[in-house]
Amino acid sequence: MPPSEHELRLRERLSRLKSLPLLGGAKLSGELERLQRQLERIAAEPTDEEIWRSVQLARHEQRPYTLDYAERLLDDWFELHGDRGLADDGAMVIGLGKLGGRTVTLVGQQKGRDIQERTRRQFGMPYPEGYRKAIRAFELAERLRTPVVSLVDTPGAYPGVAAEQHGQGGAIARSQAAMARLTVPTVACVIGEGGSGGAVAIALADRVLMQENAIYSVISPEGCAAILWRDAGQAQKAAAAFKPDARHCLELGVIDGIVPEPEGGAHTDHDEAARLLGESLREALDELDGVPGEELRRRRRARFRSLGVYA
Amino acid sequence: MPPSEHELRLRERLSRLKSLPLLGGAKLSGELERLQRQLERIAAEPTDEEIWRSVQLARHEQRPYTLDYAERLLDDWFELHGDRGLADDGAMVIGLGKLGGRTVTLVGQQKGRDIQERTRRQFGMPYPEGYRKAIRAFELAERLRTPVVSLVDTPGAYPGVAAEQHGQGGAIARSQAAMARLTVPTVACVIGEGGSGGAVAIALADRVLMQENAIYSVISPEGCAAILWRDAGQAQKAAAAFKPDARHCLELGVIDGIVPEPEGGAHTDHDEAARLLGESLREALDELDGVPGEELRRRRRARFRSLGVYA
Amino acid sequence: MAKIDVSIETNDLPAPPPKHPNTCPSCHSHYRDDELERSLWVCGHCGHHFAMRARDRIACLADPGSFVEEAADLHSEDPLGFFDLRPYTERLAEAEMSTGLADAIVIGQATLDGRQTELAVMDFAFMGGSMGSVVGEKLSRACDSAAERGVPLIAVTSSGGARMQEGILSLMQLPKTVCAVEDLHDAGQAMIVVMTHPTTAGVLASFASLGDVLLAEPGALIAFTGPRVVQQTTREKLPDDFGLAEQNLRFGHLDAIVPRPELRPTLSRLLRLLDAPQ
Amino acid sequence: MAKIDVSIETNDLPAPPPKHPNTCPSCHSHYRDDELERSLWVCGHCGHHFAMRARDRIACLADPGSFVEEAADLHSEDPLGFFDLRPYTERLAEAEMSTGLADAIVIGQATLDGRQTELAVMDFAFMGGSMGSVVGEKLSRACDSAAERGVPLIAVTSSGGARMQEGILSLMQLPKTVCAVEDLHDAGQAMIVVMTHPTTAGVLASFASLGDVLLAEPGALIAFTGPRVVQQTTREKLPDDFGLAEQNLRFGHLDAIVPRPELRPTLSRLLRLLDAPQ
Ligand SMILES: [Zn+2]
Ligand SMILES: [Zn+2]
Repeated sequence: MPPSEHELRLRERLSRLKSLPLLGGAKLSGELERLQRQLERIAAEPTDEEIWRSVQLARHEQRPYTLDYAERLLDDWFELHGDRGLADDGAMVIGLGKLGGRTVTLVGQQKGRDIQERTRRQFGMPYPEGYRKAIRAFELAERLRTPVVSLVDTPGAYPGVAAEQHGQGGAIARSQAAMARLTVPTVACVIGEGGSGGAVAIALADRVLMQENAIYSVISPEGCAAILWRDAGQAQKAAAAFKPDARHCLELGVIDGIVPEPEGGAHTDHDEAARLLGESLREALDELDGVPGEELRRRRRARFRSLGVYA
Repeated sequence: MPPSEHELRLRERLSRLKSLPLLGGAKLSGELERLQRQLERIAAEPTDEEIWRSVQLARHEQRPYTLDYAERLLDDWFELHGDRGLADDGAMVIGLGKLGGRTVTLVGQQKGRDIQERTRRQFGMPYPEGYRKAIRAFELAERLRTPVVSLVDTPGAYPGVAAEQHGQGGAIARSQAAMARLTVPTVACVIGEGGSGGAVAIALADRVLMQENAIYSVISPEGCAAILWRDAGQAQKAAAAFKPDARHCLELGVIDGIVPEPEGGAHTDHDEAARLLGESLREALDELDGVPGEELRRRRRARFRSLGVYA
Repeated sequence: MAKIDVSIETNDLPAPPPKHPNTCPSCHSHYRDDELERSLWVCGHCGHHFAMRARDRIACLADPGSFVEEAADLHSEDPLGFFDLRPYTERLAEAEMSTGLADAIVIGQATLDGRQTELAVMDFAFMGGSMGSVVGEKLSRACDSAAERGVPLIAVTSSGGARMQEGILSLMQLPKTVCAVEDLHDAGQAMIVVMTHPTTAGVLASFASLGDVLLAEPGALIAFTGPRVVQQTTREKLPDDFGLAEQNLRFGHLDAIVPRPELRPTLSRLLRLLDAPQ
Repeated sequence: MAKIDVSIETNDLPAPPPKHPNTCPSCHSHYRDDELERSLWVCGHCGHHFAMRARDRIACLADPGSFVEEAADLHSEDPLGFFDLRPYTERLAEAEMSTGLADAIVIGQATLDGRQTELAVMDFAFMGGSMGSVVGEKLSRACDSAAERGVPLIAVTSSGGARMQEGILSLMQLPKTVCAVEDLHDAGQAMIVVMTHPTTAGVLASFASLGDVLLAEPGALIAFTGPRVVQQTTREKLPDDFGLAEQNLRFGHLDAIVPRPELRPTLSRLLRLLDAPQ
């Protein structure tokens, strides 16, 4: 496979950095190192086994969740609650906090750690109420002029009778529309499972990142296998076919960058995973600093409108 | 009582019109006649009996309701449904139609004519879902750049367990806020009972009118009597004290004009009542024509922010 | 429960085909082709709305001779080299052969009772109306065409969801079409959506729900997650009209259910309303 | 049913006063004045939050000596010449005598942990915290003061609803305060609302619900229509926590319930968040 555009951009940036006198000191040399690492990762096409390992790590029971990151990354973290209509959906977390001195509005799906919390949070699958809660947070961010940080981690939107009656499809559509209207900087990162419409509902951002072992997909491997191979057991084969891993998403232009995880995966060291995530989020926000709101919105829409392959 | 400011303005306008050569022909002479009639009505302070008669006529079972006016006044009337979240509240009607060639978005409370319809429409008392339906209509009007016509006719917002759980207070507040943000022309008319928060929720308009026998009040006469006189039977006395009739509302600057009804009240002739209402609505919209949206909004807020009497 | 994907309903749809496509699945009345065409593919006996092909729909809505197709030659690529039981390219070729369409949507300019509009009509016969890159791109171009020409967009949907053979790119058609509709709205133009059976998953969770006016055909399944997956996942007892247009109307998600014979006059009325001088 | 007014809860509130204002209505513990003051008027035994006067609240929230009152001399007029069992003017005079306040709200500038803010604090002791022209005007001026100074507004609510003695003008305080908050928001400033017992009817249905962050004290009644009227009107069986802050949080209407001792640090944290350079 020829080097992707992204890889070419990275290589160019890398050589530019290398030829600069290292006045920036630590920051710049950190940047160098980071790019080098990222490049090495991208250079190699992941094998089917590596893809499947990502699927497993993305779902790992000890993987850090949105609130684990909020507590570690955000000073003065203050969780907000409720959709102002019907419920406070535990599968969707919103709140305010300071990321490196800058107040941001956080939106993220939230799984549970033990069985009780999992039930309360519907295994990270939001109801329409959850997406309305997210919309409220987007509108708050616009009013307060804070950037939005969105952490994606859901198997999908909740599939139930009440969820359908309360308008699951419309809520997901309107959550995306709310993001498409924002004039504040927005960064999304898939930190675990990016499952279909329920995930993209909060990922229509200026910068979309994925953690190294996160997955982002139109359907779960099991669902895909059940439909196309008529056998949910063929999940590994399905995953290899539709390639939900970060490197392929980057290749396809769906995401803008990969956030490194600690060796062995984010679950092995929550603090280090948070540190690495925080670095990437701050860097992404720094890049968006100073861009006028209308221009941010125009570019954001143009970015998503460019996605797709046809002839 | 000295002549009110409104009366003075009317008198001035009347004398100006009288001194004009009648080039405008029918329209102008109709205008003259209308002002003359309005002046006569205002000139006389209504008696306690007249106030009570308004209370009775405002609640008359044969009084025309929102849909009676929609069908008579709006060409191509098309009713829209639903709050896009939970329900389609029958006590709140929204839709599109043409008023004299101009597409408007209609929002109005709706009572029922027979017992079955009354139950279905909760006697014209909206749930929070009804106010969210209205908010959706306001947002649609803003998007389509159509003026809003709002017809107020409710004893009040629905007082029930589910209504509270679904956020009645917040829904009423946000409906007003949605109107306060609009940059399209808005006209509200109280066509029957303008009952408290449930009424004002859809009446934060550039022009607020009342039909001659409509009432607009912070509490029903019965409720007021029960609280202050500890006897709901003192309703007539309460009404005389807090003066919910159109003339007093005009006097206090709460409304901008009184829409005449057929002799004997709107219920005696729905077609004529609709004709008179349509004339006033069109006139109000004509006055707002050409005012830039931001300026409309600024004036609208300034108008409501000026209401109140203090020293 | 957390491991079951819920957003794609392709497997559920369509319902097992009746013995013959002209046999009403509801009352089993049988019709000749010309009978069905004359009745707008509505069962004269029970009112069942048969699926309607995109070109037939356009012929019913556009003034005769007024339709000018746009982007007719856009074809899907195969970005993932996707291969399940058969290669995606083979499935595409077969769908094109059997439907005469390049993909699951047809867009273009038209007039309806003399009023200019833009049409975007999906076709379930092309791979279950699934939304891949071409559907997303053509819907977006329809938005742009409507915006440039200053006319409303009428979108007729029929879709089982995203086209999973295009992997994550099919999911990206959700935000893509959402952005296109927002651009249309910012240009001051309206979108009327007509949801026909079935309108599910990714299409419902993106542009279809963002119409300024949302209409549906009677009996259409309109659900993010279809009944079979809901049942399998939650073991809940489903209401009789679960996910149908009628339930959606009751719960506030639709503006009106419009039987097919009334659709054209209804759209004509809405175009008059949207056309009026402000 | 249609004839029962539902929007004013003054009649329901406050609950019949206990034998002595310093006796906890919940667990009947009794406290000396200085004990209550030291515990921020929270029952040390059961956690019941006693009503708190506006000046005490301000003393608890504002940095010592920082509060500069605004519009202190605004007084209600009697636009209707209202007379029920007694003239409105007499009720006003009596309320002013007994509370030392000109009306049911106190507004002004203050700092909290050194951060500039605007405070608007209602006082239930003044005619049940009812909102008439003065409350509406002062709340609006607080919005303007916050906007002009570029600082957030903290509003502490406690109200039985609109002041019906001012008739329709009291109702007009709803849209009036809504417009004021919208102006504040357009000026880029935030409002934090602290709902205390009770926050009902007109105040809940206007500015109080429009806070960017909505906090409440434990056990506060927060309802548009209070339990007595709901019960009388609908004959429904009411849930145990009907209308309480706890129910409101569960149903998505509040951001957090904050016990009184944590209120100041919570507000301080929020001011830090709202203060940050963008
Ligand atoms: Zn049939
Ligand atoms: Zn106690």
